[in-house]
Amino acid sequence: MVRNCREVKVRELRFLGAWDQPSDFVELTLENPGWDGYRPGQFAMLRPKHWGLELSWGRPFSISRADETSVTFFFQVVGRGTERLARLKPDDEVIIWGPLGNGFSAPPETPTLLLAGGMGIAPFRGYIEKHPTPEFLRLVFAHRAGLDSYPFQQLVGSVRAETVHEKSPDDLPMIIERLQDEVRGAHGGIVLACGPLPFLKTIQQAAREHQVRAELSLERSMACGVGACLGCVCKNGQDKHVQVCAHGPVFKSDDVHF
Amino acid sequence: MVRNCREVKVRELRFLGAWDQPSDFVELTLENPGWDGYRPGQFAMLRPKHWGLELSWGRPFSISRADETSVTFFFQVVGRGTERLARLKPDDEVIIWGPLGNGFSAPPETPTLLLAGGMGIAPFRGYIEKHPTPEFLRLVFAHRAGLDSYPFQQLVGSVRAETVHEKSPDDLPMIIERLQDEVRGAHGGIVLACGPLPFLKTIQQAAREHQVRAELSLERSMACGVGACLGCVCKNGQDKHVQVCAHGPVFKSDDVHF
Amino acid sequence: MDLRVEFAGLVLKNPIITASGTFGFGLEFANFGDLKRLGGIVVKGLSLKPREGNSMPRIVETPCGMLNAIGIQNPGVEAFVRDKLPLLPWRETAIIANLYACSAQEFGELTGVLAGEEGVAALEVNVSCPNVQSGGAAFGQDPTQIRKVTEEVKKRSGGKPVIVKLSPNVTDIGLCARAAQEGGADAVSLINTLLGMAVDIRSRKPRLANVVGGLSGPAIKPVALRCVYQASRAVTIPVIGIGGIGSAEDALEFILVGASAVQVGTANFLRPDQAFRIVDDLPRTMLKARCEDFASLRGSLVVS
Amino acid sequence: MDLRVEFAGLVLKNPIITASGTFGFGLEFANFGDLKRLGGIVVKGLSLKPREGNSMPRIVETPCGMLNAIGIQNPGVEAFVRDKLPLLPWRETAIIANLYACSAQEFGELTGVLAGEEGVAALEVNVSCPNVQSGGAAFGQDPTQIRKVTEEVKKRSGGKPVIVKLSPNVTDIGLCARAAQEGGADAVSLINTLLGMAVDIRSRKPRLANVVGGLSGPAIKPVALRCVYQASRAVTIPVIGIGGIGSAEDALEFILVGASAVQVGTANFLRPDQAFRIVDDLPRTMLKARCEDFASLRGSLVVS
Ligand SMILES: Cc1cc2nc3c(=O)[nH]c(=O)nc-3n(C[C@H](O)[C@H](O)[C@H](O)COP(=O)(O)OP(=O)(O)OC[C@H]3O[C@@H](n4cnc5c(N)ncnc54)[C@H](O)[C@@H]3O)c2cc1C
Ligand SMILES: Cc1cc2nc3c(=O)[nH]c(=O)nc-3n(C[C@H](O)[C@H](O)[C@H](O)COP(=O)(O)OP(=O)(O)OC[C@H]3O[C@@H](n4cnc5c(N)ncnc54)[C@H](O)[C@@H]3O)c2cc1C
Ligand SMILES: Cc1cc2nc3c(=O)[nH]c(=O)nc-3n(C[C@H](O)[C@H](O)[C@H](O)COP(=O)(O)O)c2cc1C
Ligand SMILES: Cc1cc2nc3c(=O)[nH]c(=O)nc-3n(C[C@H](O)[C@H](O)[C@H](O)COP(=O)(O)O)c2cc1C
Ligand code: FES
Ligand code: FES
Repeated sequence: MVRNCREVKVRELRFLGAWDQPSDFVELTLENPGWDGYRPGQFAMLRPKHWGLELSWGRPFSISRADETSVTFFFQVVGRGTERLARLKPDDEVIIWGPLGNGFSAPPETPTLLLAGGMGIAPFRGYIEKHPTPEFLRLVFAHRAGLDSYPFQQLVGSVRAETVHEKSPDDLPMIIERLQDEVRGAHGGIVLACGPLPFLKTIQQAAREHQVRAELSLERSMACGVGACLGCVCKNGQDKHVQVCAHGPVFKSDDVHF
Repeated sequence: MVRNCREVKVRELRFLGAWDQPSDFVELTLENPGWDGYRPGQFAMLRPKHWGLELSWGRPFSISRADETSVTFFFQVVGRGTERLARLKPDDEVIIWGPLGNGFSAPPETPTLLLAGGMGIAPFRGYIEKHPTPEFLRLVFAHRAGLDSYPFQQLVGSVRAETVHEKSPDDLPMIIERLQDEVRGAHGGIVLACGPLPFLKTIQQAAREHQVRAELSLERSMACGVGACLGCVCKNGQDKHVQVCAHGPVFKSDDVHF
Repeated sequence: MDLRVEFAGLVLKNPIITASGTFGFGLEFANFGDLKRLGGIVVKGLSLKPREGNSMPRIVETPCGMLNAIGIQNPGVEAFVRDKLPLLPWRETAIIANLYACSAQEFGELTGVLAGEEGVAALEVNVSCPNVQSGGAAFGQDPTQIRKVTEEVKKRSGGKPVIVKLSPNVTDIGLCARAAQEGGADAVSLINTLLGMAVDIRSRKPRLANVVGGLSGPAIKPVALRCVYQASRAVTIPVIGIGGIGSAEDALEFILVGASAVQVGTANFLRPDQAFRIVDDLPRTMLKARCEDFASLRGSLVVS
Repeated sequence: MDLRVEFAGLVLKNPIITASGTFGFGLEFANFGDLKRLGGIVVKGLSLKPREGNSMPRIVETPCGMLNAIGIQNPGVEAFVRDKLPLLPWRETAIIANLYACSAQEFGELTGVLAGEEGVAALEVNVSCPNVQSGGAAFGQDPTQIRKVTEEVKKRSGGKPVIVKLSPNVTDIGLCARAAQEGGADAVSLINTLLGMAVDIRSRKPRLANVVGGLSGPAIKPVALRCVYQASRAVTIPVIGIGGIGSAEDALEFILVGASAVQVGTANFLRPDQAFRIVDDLPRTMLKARCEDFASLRGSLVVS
């Protein structure tokens, strides 16, 4: 799989829902720059062509799915870049480089628990689609906005899926407990997790405690996305700084020192 | 007439033509922020609301016409600001402050020669519409792009109008001569001119030579548009710096020292 | 919410002051907002005699900023006192005079003209004139000169607060701030513009007739914030933050690193009512930042 | 069109060099363009021993720019020579090592390791380490230190061109450039980043773990252009322009004010093929600017 940087056109931009206005949830479909062979968990850097110079960096997003003609992302509007991305229109041009990073393991015939928190569900859509033995997968999805805001319905049917709704901060202890239980129950298989930092920390701790094999997808502010700027590092198991974009974004749970 | 700063919506954006690609000619109509009492020759500063911080200034444009519900501008795409303006869509919001500056004289029952060069035709549309005695007006329009690119056809009918087409730089001496002749012929009346700097200089010289009353509308890069930054000055008759935005943009021909 | 701030003998309605040279004499903006709502207005730089300023072009837009080389065009201090000051709402809003001169003595004379003016709340000393004696470097780049000029102005200020406006074009901003404090300044304000330049490859000419000019706007905000942080730690007198401030959030950032008030400059060109909008946004932004008052926010940056 | 430039004993295919710290070890970009098409590559700052760099967060986006406080994370000079250099197209493209040390002696040792390496075309000396002896100011802010470090590196460079990279955080950039020249530098490159800062009003914390960081990107281009202009007039050795360069037009602007070549830094983050695109755009942009070759453009700014 060769990485590249291409200018491609927007095919579709769909607003899925809104939560905590103006925090919109958006599905963005672009022409595929030849990435259908990507590995789920990999990501791309996006930068609309007409962005001027105000934003110095592209923005990293998980590749949610890809086929021969298109590649799809899901994102939430949280700041300057995603606000501008949400104003894209069909046929606008976007500069896109990738596929970047390593991606999740996909061992066939292995009980695999997918733990998604919020927008962390994005990479699992393609993961499920591409998995050789999807019947071994199970997804638990923790979310705050309504289910319609996420690419969730598309997954139901192709995989066993359950949801946990965090309606208020009071639900947090319940969710943490659920995650711990789920990880414990995954013993012997593998856990793949993508979500906010506290979510990942909970899973890491549970995986360590119950000796469960787990992989965590990390997020960082990224400038280059290709391992060059050293702005996105985390500490690995040996307490050394490694680039999340190039050595991750997926790390073996034991190999990240939060 | 009270000046103000308002956020108004785009009603329409029309591409009139293109010349020297990608130099598009654009007609932009906005909701009127209560300016139908403006004086032709006055201008406004425009800044689309979703512009970020990359461009530090709004952009000045002559008010081309205004009625109770809308205000119209004509502009050519020449740089970063106009490129972005040309991407506006209906219902986009624009911050607009004005009407700024002084405007042209409009003495009734006075033979009045309007000399427009290129986009310099913009203010004359409203001038002609608002003039108390339009039968005293005559317009000579020097242009390089096709006539369709300008708001010219809209004027024909309401006023005597002639055009001079500069097809190549070779035509320049012919145009200069024509302008000189026109100014000479306007003796006893008044000449109002809007266009590029060499155009205005020719007219100023001819007006001086033939002692014709003339008014020139000047252009400058503008940061504030309200007389505060002192970035847009020209030299007046006494060789003193005065702000084009606040003391102009229209100056008595004798009162500008180029 | 109480937005008042008090420092250096000034009491301001709120910490939002418009910066010199970007808000004219205030009156240019009266159509776009109520001047009385501003914490203060620093007027365009004033010199003893009227000045025509530099030749055109004088301004260039740059990425997230601008360069200016206006050259302190102004009608002279006497015309200001006579024609502008009486029209300003000086009883309700602090009108701060910005002084421009090219020698300590000239600064002294200028101060003398303003010291007795009831309508002037404070004097801001702009030390950016290139000093011919010291080889072209501005006063503001030499701590010894900063101190001397401050002493001179302070001596003749008739008790009005003296604010020394510092240049960021120096190796050690803390030294400059200390020099102002030692000279008796009641406050320092910073930053003035960064020295910059723009050229046109087609004409092969500088884009400013003056060749070099001052860079301002959001582009310089990170530099300004660092300078204000460093200056706040170097002196005990109050610090006024300036540089790229365009929102209430920006203002709070400067207060967080140590500023007692802030000035809004280039952001006045984003739209002419921007300074008023920043005042309006303050309470909401403070709530979002869980900040109850400016006194507790000021300098509360947590550095581990 | 002949895009070659020659200076300081270097012959480059074209004047476009990628800047240290923004282009990794070059290899990270091999997927996005042919490294051999670049005029040169300055690799990430190298120290004698491997360095882990600063804590996270290390980067912040700012208006038209960014702050970084990476802290020269690098695998050490020996790992570079062993693992990276052999993979780079050093026969076709000038590979320039960027040296980071905190004393003249350390710089000397570092130079010793690289002096014999055929694959290294030149040495760029980064003097931005805060000098503990002189109270926290960096070497690069003190002309005496600049000269001393330059002499030390030059002594051990085995004839390789020595480029001293200057910091803009000084009162007089000309003095610093002259100090490098007096120390024997073959060229100076500038500017390194401007010292800046960003804070978060919600957490009340700095946005960089290191509190302060270096500002780069289009925001600083006007300052960089001014510094390159001033340095070019202060020294007779060649000058390499750096700071906010993101297009072929930007590159020509720096050459116009006196640069012999330029470095592209933060613009590599706009898109990973940006440096290659700039090389591609050069001929067209030169035509538009009616510029036949770099020799006639260099320093040809018309100042009346
Ligand atoms: C490998 C990777 C994959 C990602 N995949 C997705 C995805 O599929 N869908 C999605 O919605 N988001 C995803 N993100 C997060 C996404 O990159 C950020 O939300 C986005 O960059 C924010 O840009 P902005 O300009 O809108 O926000 P900014 O204006 O830059 O920042 C706004 C706020 O968001 C926070 N923020 C900024 N960048 C990040 C970041 N990288 N991670 C977490 N918080 C951040 C800031 O701290 C700030 O509070 C991913 C991030 C990484 C590193
Ligand atoms: C009072 C006034 C009324 C105007 N009315 C109109 C109008 O009705 N229609 C119209 O098309 N234009 C008009 N202009 C000119 C218009 O303001 C500029 O074309 C516009 O600001 C360019 O913005 P930009 O960001 O696209 O160009 P920039 O990127 O800022 O500059 C691109 C190029 O345009 C030149 N330029 C920039 N600003 C000006 C300027 N103000 N005048 C001349 N050249 C400039 C620059 O030197 C540069 O070469 C008017 C200007 C003034 C001062
Ligand atoms: C057009 C313009 C004119 C200025 N004139 C003056 C002046 O006369 N006196 C002064 O002390 N500062 C002057 N300044 C500097 C500003 O007051 C302010 O210090 C600087 O612009 C940084 O703030 P900003 O980034 O918010 O603009 C001027 C700035 C601009 C942009
Ligand atoms: C992320 C990052 C890392 C950098 N690392 C180094 C470095 O290791 N050594 C060095 O001399 N300069 C370093 N720099 C400075 C750049 O080489 C360059 O001088 C500066 O960024 C200005 O150029 P620009 O505006 O084009 O980025 C770094 C800059 C950035 C943005
Ligand atoms: S984003 Fe640059 S190294 Fe990861
Ligand atoms: S544009 Fe500011 S004074 Fe005219």
